[in-house]
Amino acid sequence: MADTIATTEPAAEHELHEHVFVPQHRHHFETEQQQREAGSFGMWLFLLTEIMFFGGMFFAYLLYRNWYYDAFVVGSNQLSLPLGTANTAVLITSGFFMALSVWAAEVRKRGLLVLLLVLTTLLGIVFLGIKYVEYKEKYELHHIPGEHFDVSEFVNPAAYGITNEKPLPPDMAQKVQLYFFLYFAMTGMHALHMIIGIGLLFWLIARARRGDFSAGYVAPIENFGLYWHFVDIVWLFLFPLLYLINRHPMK
Amino acid sequence: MSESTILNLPDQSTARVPKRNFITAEDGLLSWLLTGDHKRIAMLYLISITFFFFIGGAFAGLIRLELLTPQPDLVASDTYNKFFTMHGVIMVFLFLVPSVPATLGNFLIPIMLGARDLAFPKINLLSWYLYVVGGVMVIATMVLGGVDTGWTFTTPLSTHYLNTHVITTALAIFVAGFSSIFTGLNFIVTIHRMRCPGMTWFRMPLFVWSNYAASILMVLGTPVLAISLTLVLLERVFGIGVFDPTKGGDPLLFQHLFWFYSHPAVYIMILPGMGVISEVVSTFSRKRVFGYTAVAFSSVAIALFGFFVWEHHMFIMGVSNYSALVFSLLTMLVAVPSAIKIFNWSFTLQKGSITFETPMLYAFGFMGLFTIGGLTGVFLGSLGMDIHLTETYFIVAHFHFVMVGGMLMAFLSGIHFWWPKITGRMYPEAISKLAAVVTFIGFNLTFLPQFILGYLGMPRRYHSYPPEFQILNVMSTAGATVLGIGYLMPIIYLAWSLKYGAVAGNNPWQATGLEWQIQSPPLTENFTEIPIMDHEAYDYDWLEHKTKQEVTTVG
Amino acid sequence: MTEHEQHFHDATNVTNPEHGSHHIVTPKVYAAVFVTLLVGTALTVVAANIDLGLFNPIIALGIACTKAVIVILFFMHVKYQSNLIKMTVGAGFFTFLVLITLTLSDYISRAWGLW
Amino acid sequence: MGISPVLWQFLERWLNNSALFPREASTIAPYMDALYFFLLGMTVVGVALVATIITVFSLRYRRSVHPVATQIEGSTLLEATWTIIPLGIFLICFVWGALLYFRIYTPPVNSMNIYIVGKQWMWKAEHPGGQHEINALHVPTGQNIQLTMISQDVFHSFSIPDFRIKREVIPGRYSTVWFNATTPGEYHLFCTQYCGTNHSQMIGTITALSPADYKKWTEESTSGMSLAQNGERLFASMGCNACHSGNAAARGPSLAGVYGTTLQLTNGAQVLVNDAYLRDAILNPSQHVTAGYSPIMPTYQGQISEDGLIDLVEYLKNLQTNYRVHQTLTTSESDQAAPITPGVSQP
Ligand code: HEA
Ligand code: HEA
Ligand code: HEC
Ligand code: CUA
Ligand SMILES: [Cu+2]
Repeated sequence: MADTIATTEPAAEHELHEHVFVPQHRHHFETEQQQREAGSFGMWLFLLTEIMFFGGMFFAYLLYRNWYYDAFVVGSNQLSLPLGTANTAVLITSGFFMALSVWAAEVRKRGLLVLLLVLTTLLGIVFLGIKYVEYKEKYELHHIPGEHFDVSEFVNPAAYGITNEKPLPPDMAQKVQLYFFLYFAMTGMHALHMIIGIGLLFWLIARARRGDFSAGYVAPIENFGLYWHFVDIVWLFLFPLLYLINRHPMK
Repeated sequence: MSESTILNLPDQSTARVPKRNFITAEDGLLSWLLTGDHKRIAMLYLISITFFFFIGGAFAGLIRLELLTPQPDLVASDTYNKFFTMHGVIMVFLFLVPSVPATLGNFLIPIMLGARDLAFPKINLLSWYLYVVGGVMVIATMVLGGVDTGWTFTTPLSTHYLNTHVITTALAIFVAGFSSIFTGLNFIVTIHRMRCPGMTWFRMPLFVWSNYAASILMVLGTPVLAISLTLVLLERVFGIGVFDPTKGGDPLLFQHLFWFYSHPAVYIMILPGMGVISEVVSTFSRKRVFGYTAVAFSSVAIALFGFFVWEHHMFIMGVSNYSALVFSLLTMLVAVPSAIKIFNWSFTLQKGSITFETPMLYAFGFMGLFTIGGLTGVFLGSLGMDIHLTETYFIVAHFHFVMVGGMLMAFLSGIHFWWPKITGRMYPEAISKLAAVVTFIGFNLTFLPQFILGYLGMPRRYHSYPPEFQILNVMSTAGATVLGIGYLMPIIYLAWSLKYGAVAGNNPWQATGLEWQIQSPPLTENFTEIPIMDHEAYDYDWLEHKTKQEVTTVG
Repeated sequence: MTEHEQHFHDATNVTNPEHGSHHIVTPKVYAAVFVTLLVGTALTVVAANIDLGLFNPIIALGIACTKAVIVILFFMHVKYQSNLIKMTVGAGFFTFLVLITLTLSDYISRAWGLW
Repeated sequence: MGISPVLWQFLERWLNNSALFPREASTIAPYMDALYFFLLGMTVVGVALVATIITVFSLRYRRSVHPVATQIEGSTLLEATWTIIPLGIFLICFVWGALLYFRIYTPPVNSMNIYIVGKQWMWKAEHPGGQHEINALHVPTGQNIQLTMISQDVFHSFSIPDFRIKREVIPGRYSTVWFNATTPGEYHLFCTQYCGTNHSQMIGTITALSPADYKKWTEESTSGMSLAQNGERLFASMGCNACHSGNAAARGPSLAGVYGTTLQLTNGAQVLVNDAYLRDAILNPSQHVTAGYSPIMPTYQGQISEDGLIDLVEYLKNLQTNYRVHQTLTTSESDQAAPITPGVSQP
């Protein structure tokens, strides 16, 4: 019997880790350290699935962009560069505050943590607001793929007062719809992730105010940070791929 | 101990199933529905997948009944199409993918690793609820009128040419997919992070290795299925044209994405079963698995290579001939690790001390049938041959050999093997042996004729067929009846054994795994104290040594 | 009981090779990363407005990848994490690459090619 | 035996009418069967091997004769053997299969071309002479026949088991397969790709006729107009000849003899003009603009049926000189049917 079952963790063991006892420690983990590492590893695996999820769409984008390059250029130039750039900056800033939040939790500053989380959330909301403005414009111009999609502007840009754009042959103009579909699918999926993230942020803020994360228990903040940064990364790719395909078509 | 069995039961007149165990720990339905205990969740899964297996089986019965005669006489053709679609969807996504991992894996992996639970009990429970939601949606589809895309959702058929409940079904699979992702994620984290002291990677039972490999596939593959189904949904709702050739889309893109998941998925469906076979073969030949490392690594190799071969499902569908060449070559490579496993198991028997209890019979069935199924997979991987065989009954026979002859046999083997651990009681041996033999015979009668049918050219998904194919179809239907009986028997006698089975004791099979060193059924916390693994896996000398000591201490 | 003594409980035996040292990244590092990211964004936009032909997408993607790597390393702490996490991240991108390259192998070599 | 004679008779009839092996009715079939028997041999040997090992060990080492197991760790040599030998065999399967695959999917030159259009749920065959068939196909024996196939809606698959050939019929794209029938007779034609409700009714009969019979059949079933003639009519009525008049000043390139040549495109690529290219040039002209021309050709997507496209393609394939174009141009001009490009000198 003695072979298999021995006493758990000799006390000396604990010196190896900075050991904190917190109520969040689950019974089935041997140590707080084990729990924390399991949590972040799990989060990473989840992000792996997200990579593959977005990966499928990125592949579709890659394929059709190469097949219908001209259409993608025209579609891409329909997007507002200032808004896109601003949104990128907003999102990066939000990510920055998120990173700082993790630090604030680590050094156990409750007030600062709450403040930083609120800033993260606010910027996330600003991002969505700008996205809304962009979507709304597309809607008004009938650029939402589907029945009401209108290609006339791409076939004859001059008639719409667009001078820096080559007219597309009608068969290619139809393919702009594919661009816009991918645009909406990808940014929409991204926005959905943001919305979920913001929901989680509200919950984290509430808990942070209670002081849950300023006593050495930072795992939720840390793991949420991973998620939020991942969403950032997706945007870092979406921005050049969707907005910047070819910004000087006439040259 | 008798000559012909290793079964070692406690004295039945005094033995009792322990009063305190994970089943009796708490009472009431809610205590089950809100449980975080991996063993209870495994039970919930077991009940639900059995339920869906029989629904899927009923559809199989209807399919076979229709195919009894060449004429389209039993049902209309769209009804038939709904039958095989529901059969495929239910069997694959609601039965076979979660079968071994979510039941046996859930139950055993933490115990085998010497842990108290999986890393994320709540996510584990969530995964079951997602499964149930997916299942309910599939049932809803069935009630509302069904879906007839085939389980492969080929575009543009599924996006533009059918007006059945494609959306509900796709959503159902999407949700069930997340259930599978969460199971896999939980396993990976648990295996990396929760091993008990002394439990190094190469001391883990092979069952854990193979589930680990399958989990990698679940985590990396399933999201691609999710996105491909999402695109089908969007295409269906908005008609944008990603998969629509008239709008410039490429319908084959869908197939690439779908099979990028669904080929690895077939390994999700077989690897955990292979793990079961490793445990069973070792236990009933009293020997360490021959070439432990090779078997362990071949699981990982299958998982890795499994991502490189998906295009073999599209060889004649208009992919580039040159890339077909590459994928055919890779398909041949992925077949090798399976061969290694089969031979290693066979040689585990060498110089063993073999007994033939029910789990072992099923394991033998697995080895024979999986070899046939796997080698006929090589037919399909061989480009030229695939031209003639693809989309015929040869494929139907191939995948039933690997999925039913392989995985389902492994599942039944595992259920019988761990039944005493799970319930604390033995199943009745004689009748279960009979069931194993009946299943084996029924299985071969059902699916061997289908190989011939396939070579004759009978297309799959056909509701009526030329009359000269009838005799083989009649054999197949007859076989399916036998098979159905073979599958109904365990349900009955296992239920019976819950109350009347012999009390099993801790280690009826004299097996070495950590799960056998604790009481059956286990306590909620598995171990009163976290064990220390101080020996290799399958170390029968250690077991003997330990048993002797126990006897001396007690005596 | 020699066997037992050999294997007396040593937690490092199991989990340690995969442990990461716990490291708190300072706001200074974060700020540096933040500035780099903003500069990267500006660069992307500037580069996109110059006609570089084939190099435009390459530069754009190059900058995006660099930015992503920086975020992963610092904001997401991978630089300070165990090898396990590094491998996990690697595995994700590797599988994504498999998806891309092998699927492309079909599209590129289709004889009727639009490519 | 006690079997009633009626039942016996029934059984006998049933058995006699059942097939166990498909007929070998094309030149490819023996090659396919050779590979099949090789693979079958591999399977039988492999399964026998595994079964023998299991049985022998089970008997020799069963508990009653071998009560105590001897622990064996493994054997690198043995494991290497059973890694390398199956690998070798599988590689043979790969090479052999690949050779066969390329053989079946590379039509020989000078084969007779028949067009197949698949749609839910019927097959339409169009012979160059203009004969149309539904769910049936008549072919001569002893001649290489190439099928150029396309689907109007979803994926279908054209399968003739007795010829051992099969090829997916794809929406939006031509696919090809070829065969050479050896034995006159009737064979099954199946749609093997699941294509919706009546998938199992999308079947037909392939009739292989001796060359003489085939000739008779073509003469009897001709509709009067060949595909190329239909194409010619379309070429005029769709206004193609307005631009493709073959004159030096025409807005579009001359299409005479273009089939089979290699074109230089404005984007720098070079393409071989085959059926698929011709079809795509009509539907998506702006995606491959011939060097020296501007992308003014309108798209005909949605305006011509697949059958019409086949007619046009067949016409263009046979267009060796611009003589016919000029002829129709003058006739159509007199009808004022097609727009006339200014500046084009009329012959
Ligand atoms: C559990 C599920 C499972 C498993 C494990 C496999 C395993 C394999 N499968 Fe199968 N397959 C399916 C499930 C599975 N398959 C399904 C469901 C479909 C159809 C999907 C659909 O269209 O609906 C399918 C279809 C399918 C196709 C597509 C056919 C087509 O559509 O045209 C191909 C083609 O290559 C293929 C190949 C293989 C190969 C090479 C293996 C290999 O991994 C097999 C390896 C195993 C062995 C090779 C046996 C062991 C070897 C020995 C013991 C050595 C023997 C000795 C000597 C050689 C001397 N399978
Ligand atoms: C895990 C996977 C799995 C399992 C276990 C099975 C089990 C069986 N399958 Fe299936 N099958 C698939 C996966 C599976 N199948 C897939 C993926 C397809 C492709 C679908 C598609 O084309 O899209 C398919 C397709 C398929 C076909 C081809 C249909 C066609 O192409 O037209 C056939 C035909 O014979 C068939 C038969 C059977 C039979 C006889 C069983 C037997 O093993 C089942 C035995 C079990 C029982 C019989 C249940 C027990 C008894 C009862 C519940 C009581 C009886 C009630 C009644 C009979 C009313 N299956
Ligand atoms: C408005 C003038 C116009 C009309 C009408 C027109 N074409 Fe064209 N066509 C062109 C031009 C210009 C090109 C070369 C540039 C290109 O490839 O797009 C071309 C190219 C082609 C080509 C590619 C071969 C090559 O040598 O470049 C084919 C095939 C073709 N046309 C067929 C047709 C058919 C069939 C029709 C009628 C159904 C048609 N065209 C109607 C102007 C026209
Ligand atoms: Cu057409 Cu099946
Ligand atoms: Cu596969």
